Amino acid sequence: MSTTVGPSRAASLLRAYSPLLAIAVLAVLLLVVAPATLSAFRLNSLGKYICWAIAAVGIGLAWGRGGMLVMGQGVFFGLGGYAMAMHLKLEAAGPEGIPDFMILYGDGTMPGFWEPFRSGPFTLVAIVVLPALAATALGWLIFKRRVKGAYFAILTQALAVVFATLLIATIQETGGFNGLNQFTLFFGYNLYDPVNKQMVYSIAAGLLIGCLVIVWQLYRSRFGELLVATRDAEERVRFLGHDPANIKLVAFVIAAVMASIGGAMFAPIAGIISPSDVDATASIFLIAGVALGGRALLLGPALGALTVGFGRTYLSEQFPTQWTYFLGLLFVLVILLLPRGVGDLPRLVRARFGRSAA
Amino acid sequence: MSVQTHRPDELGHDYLEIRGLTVDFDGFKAIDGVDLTLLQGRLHFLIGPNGAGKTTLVDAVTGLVQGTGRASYRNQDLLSMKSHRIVRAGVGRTFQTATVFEELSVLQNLDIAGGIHRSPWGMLRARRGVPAYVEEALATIGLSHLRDRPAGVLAHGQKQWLEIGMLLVQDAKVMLLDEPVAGMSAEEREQTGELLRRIGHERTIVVIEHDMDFVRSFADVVTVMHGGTVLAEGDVATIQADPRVQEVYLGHQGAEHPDPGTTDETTGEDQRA
Amino acid sequence: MLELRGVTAGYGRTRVLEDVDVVVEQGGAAAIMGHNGAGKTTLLRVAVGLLPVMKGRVLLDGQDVTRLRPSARVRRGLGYVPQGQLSFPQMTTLENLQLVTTEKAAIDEVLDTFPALRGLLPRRAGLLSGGQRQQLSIARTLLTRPRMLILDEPTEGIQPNVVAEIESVITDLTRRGDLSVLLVEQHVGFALRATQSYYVLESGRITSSGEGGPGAVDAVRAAMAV
Amino acid sequence: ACGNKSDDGVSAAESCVDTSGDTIKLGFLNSTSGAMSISEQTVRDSLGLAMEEINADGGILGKQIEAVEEDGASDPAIFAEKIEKLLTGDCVAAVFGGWTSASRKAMLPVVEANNGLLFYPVQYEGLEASENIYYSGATTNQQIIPAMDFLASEGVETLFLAGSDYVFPRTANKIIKQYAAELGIEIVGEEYVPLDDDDWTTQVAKIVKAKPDFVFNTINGSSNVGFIKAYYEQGLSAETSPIISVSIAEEEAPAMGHSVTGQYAAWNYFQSVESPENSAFIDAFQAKYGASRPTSDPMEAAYTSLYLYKAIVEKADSFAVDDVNAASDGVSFDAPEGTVTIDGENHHIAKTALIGQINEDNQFDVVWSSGSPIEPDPFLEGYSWWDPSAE
Amino acid sequence: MDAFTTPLLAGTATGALLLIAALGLTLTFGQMGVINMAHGEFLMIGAYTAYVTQQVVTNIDLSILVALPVAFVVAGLMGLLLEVCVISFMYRRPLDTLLVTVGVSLVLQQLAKDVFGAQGDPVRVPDWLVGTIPVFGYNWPYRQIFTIVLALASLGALAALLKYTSFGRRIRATVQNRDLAETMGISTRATDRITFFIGSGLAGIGGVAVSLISGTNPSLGKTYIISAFLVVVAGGLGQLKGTVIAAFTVGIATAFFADWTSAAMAQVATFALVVVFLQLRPQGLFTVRTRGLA
Ligand SMILES: Nc1ncnc2c1ncn2[C@@H]1O[C@H](COP(=O)(O)OP(=O)(O)OP(=O)(O)O)[C@@H](O)[C@H]1O
Ligand SMILES: Nc1ncnc2c1ncn2[C@@H]1O[C@H](COP(=O)(O)OP(=O)(O)OP(=O)(O)O)[C@@H](O)[C@H]1O
Ligand SMILES: NC(N)=O
Ligand SMILES: [Mg+2]
Ligand SMILES: [Mg+2]
Repeated sequence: MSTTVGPSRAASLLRAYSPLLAIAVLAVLLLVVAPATLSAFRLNSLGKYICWAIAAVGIGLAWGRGGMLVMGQGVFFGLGGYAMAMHLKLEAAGPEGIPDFMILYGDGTMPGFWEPFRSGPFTLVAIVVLPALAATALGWLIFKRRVKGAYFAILTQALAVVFATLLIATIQETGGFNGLNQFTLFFGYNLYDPVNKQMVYSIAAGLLIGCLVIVWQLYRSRFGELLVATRDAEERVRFLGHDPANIKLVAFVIAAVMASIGGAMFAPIAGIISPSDVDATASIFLIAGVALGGRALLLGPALGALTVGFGRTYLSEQFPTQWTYFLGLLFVLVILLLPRGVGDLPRLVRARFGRSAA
Repeated sequence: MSVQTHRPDELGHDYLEIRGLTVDFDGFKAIDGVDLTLLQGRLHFLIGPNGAGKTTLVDAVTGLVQGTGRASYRNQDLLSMKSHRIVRAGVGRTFQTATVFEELSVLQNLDIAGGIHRSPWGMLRARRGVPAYVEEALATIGLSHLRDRPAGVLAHGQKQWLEIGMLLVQDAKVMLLDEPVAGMSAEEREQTGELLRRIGHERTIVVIEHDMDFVRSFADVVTVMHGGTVLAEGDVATIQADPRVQEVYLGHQGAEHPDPGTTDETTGEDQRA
Repeated sequence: MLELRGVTAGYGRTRVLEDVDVVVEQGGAAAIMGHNGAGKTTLLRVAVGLLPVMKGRVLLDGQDVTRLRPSARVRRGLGYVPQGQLSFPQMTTLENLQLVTTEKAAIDEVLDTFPALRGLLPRRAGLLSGGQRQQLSIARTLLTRPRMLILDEPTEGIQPNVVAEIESVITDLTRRGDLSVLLVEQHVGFALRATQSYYVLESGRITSSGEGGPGAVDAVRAAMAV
Repeated sequence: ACGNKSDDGVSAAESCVDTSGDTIKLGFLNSTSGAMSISEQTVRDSLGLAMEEINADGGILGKQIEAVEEDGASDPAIFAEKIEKLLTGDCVAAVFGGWTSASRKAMLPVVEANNGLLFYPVQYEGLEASENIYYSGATTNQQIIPAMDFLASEGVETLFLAGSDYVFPRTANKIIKQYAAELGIEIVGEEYVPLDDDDWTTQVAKIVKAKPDFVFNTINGSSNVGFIKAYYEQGLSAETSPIISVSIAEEEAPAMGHSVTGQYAAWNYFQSVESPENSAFIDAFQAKYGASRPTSDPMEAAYTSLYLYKAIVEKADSFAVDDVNAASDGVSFDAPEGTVTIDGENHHIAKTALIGQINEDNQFDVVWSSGSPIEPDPFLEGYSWWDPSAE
Repeated sequence: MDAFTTPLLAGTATGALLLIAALGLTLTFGQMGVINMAHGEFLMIGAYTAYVTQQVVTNIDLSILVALPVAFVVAGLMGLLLEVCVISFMYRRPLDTLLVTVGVSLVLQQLAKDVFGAQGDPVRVPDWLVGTIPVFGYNWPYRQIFTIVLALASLGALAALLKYTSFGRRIRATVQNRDLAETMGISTRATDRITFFIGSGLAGIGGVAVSLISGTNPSLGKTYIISAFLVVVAGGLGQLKGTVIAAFTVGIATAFFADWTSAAMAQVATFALVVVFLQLRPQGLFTVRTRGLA
């Protein structure tokens, strides 16, 4: 039997803060190196991946640490994305104007719920509050009733389907299948100006870093330990005097808000948000990134999402017709060979075999 | 040993009182009108045939199954409370098949057990070093050398110690221990018994156990359950002498040297089910 | 009957067993004793095939079964009662038994050994009490008609008079010579009465072994006292 | 020169197209994955053919076409991303592709922001005209309105509308309903089903009840198969109540077996059109992709769009977008469908409307024709009955 | 009257389709806990099998009947392949199977595209399946009745298999505790494979039924997969009874909603219905009570 000796003070301090170091490195890469080296277009694409990464960080929290396989994050990504898109659309339409598609496909009148989104501040608040409320309501029902595991996964996936179908069906309210695009201004800044586009990119990158720092603190906090405990033995947690439902709810809501923020930045960066960016498939791609990078690791989900985003672009450019093969195989191989993600490779190298749970 | 200690006037006459407790699993009464009074500072043992209702009794008192009747502690009725509230009221338990948090280290297992004494805000802060009461618990249960092991890899008995340790950290005033020494060697039983003695003074401790040696050496009071009811209660000697107890439980010569043959008596389970 | 030769095994990089040799003669019975975490369960898991060896061999009837899956070993006459009152929780007690055989007679026979189970046949095993599950676990394994029975703390959680019953079953079967037993047991008295030889396992190594029988009690206690 | 360092930052508007060499880059942007790849792959194929032919006889302005292919993945956001990549990264002179209106709408702001060129080959719902897009498919007054005229000429009095639940069918039906009122045709039902939802049973049951003289079908993609099969199996047929479709072409028809025989479709091109240009087109296409491969309207429109581009560029003697736009008016090409001419105002092209009836071999027998090419009128300004803001 | 019978009967047929799709899942998902997102692609394989069979057995009236067993075997073998190559390594982390199989489904769709071309292929409905019986003003197509019969037949066969053979017990044992099952002499590997073969095979049969509605196309599976999973969940994992009730309820409900509102809204409403239902009965229609912390 190997007895592990308690690590020395300094070493443990280093271990405790090295993640922050890693985050800092990432920050430099995204905020300094990338803008300096990448073309406007590539930088913009990176911006999109970053938006997915923000959502992925939340998934890492809910799934990796909390054991909730959230298959429907597209819903929250969409809430934020559409909230922002509605504001940008109205900004483009001008003070009194209404979005063009409502005239083209509708009777030229604007549904009431659009009105408040004329206000920038309201929109920003909505981007955080809408998903938080939705997630709280949903999570409350689900967790209090102890729906978990596969049930939870399928349920959330179904919600993504409903959400996308709903959007497609409401052409006059949400632009339907076409989604919302043709944004010109971002809180007053002209989106066609490369300088402003880079600013929007930087905001997204900054938000990603922010989210990473937040989860870093959560992971090392006692809440983080409790969350893992809940994942591994939910009912047992009750006998520590906690209601697992609340613990999971917190993680779920945070994940939802992060997804929403990712979506909100996606709209101006991609220049469009449409049902296919928020449906079940889109949600699964988010999950895929997290799985690839390492669901339970701090940086795993973000890096995974960035990789999947880049991989999709790169593969589809190299093999426009065959790339789905590679993507599919990527899924299979990673999950199969690296259950805990690529980020887990180092550990795997150290310890060769996984242990056989009895 | 931990954040909270309670007002001196409470000390000594703290007790858990169960009255007319009944647990009904659609038609089948696993517990049938049990009365029990468990006083602080005494090691109270609960024995009885397999299926007598011992675990169910603990389940009912800790909110895991729905029971009727009363189980009052510090004038709260536990039966009407949710599990996590009951724990916060100071009533803790262990499980017959030890369940700990496999992915967390022994240390973390103990640390989060202390969670109820922290503010929500405190929950969001990281653990700095090892709290004294956790160190203490680690030492008490003798797992200090395994503190950084994932609890999942602990051997059976080690897990049971860890569970007791978690109760210590929780600072449970009432401890309901379901077969805590099962699978331990004689010495380990001794140690565990001593441990229970030591911590038993300012606590109300109930131990469910089948090992009569263990019962003999540590029990202050023994309650024998059978078929969901209390069959007998008293000190070890009286219990062992009780023919009904021998009949349904001990077998005629008592535990250690039973004579086979006369034990084709059933637990009485089937008469009811 | 069953031989473990120079077995080294563990989990991940952790070695739990170091070069362990254990032999159970045809119709013989051996007990393994040791403290919590010594590696007893690990040893049995290796014997059954639930855990691969790092070094060493496992032989059944002189044949090397080191590479065989548990189910294959079971078909060769191995029977295993794991530690921890395991059962198939969603199946009724009866289904748990029928998993092995649907022969009415055979099932009746084990029910005579464990009469308490009779009244529980329609109840799902997951709802049984710990001891009831343990009784079921032993009954189920007996149904596989093992020639080599491996038990991991079988009496854990079982009421005294039933323990006695189990003891007599084991001793009867071994006496008749059609059963060999490898027993992990904490109750030294029980263990030594039920077996003819013992091994003491300390943190993964066999530290002493010898003839069983009530006489050995003190020897073992001594060997185990740390 | 930017071909080699295509990743250099490029501020919008000012183009980076490299015309110095003896090749010119064009972008082909179609969905080769996802639900729409079923249809869009065929467009990609005919673009490939046109390129091969043009290169064979000297290219455009003597420059060989070098195609940069991208996958739109049936996702509007991807279309937007890819067309930006093609325009600013690869610095292509023009992009050819898109199918669903969603993909076009997604590309529009990008192509405008970068002052690029997009050639869009599919019939669509009109109400659009971008300086940077050329529409080689039909707008509504070249397909839907003629179809209505045909129905009127057939003495149709009751009409049922079935469509996929997205922009094109919804808008098309908005126009149809207003024109029907004008023509005194009564709309006896209107049903939508999400794209690639195959089960039309309940909706068809409603058609059975409504017993319309005709059904106007604006369903897109594979969903048509489910519709036609349900139609057939509930005892409806070309005899009882015929269907006129605007998205079923030679490509889609075979998948419906024989249940579609006798039904009608409105297009501007059929494989059966008889002209030397068409036979040449069909022969060349089948020589390249296999004798079994049919040709269809969107394929032909895509094929034509590349030739039109060549014609405009050579007239302008420049690849610069502004020069191209200046020169485009009146440029015409003897396409397989007949002679087509670009309207420099709205960048659509004059096309002849045709109604075909599907025969046993899944080919279309032309039963009605507008005779001469119809001038494109995307905003239906020439139609007094049209009121965009009316429901 | 027919405003009622039309959705009812048409919905029953839709429900039947869902049921066949879900039956396989009650085995692979319900019993084995594998979330096989490629199950939809097994439907697709079934559909293409129907198409290919028609090319071989040119007698259309016959070929559909031939296609059924063939599709069962073909899809079954694909399932077996998947189990052996991928799933078998993942039984200790069932949720992950979801992601792996998503990858597999991507590959299978692309494969279908490359093999059979992007365009769908026709599956001709035999004449004896064309036509309708009028039932209270609804002309009930034979094909729908055929689908229902097919579903009930598959259901019966599966139920019998699980009830009257030791197979059912073996599957459940394997899922509930692999190691223990092994030590009871059950070859868990064999059990897994047979289960997966049958589960996937059922999807193949479903595919034939689907091909009669929509012919074939590479993305055919996507249409049914999620509703099928919902049905299994709503029915209660591994609970045949529940699955049946859930399948028909969902089918009929969708039909009624579609009748009252639109097809899209019907989807939304039905999903919403299931979500709400799961609030009331989190473990599905038929729940199995457990004890302790289980
Ligand atoms: N949820 C349930 N549904 C039905 N019967 C149950 C349920 N839970 C427990 N039982 C039955 O109630 C009886 C009491 O079980 P309990 O676990 O309390 O016994 P116990 O005294 O702890 O036995 P042991 O000494 O074996 O642990 C048993 O017969 C058991 O089968
Ligand atoms: N799955 C596992 N992974 C890693 N280490 C393990 C695992 N299971 C057990 N161990 C370690 O191996 C050692 C031996 O465990 P084992 O269960 O064999 O002990 P034991 O003798 O059976 O103890 P007990 O009497 O309590 O059952 C223990 O220190 C334990 O921590
Ligand atoms: N333009 C179309 N057919 O969507
Ligand atoms: Mg018990
Ligand atoms: Mg053990």
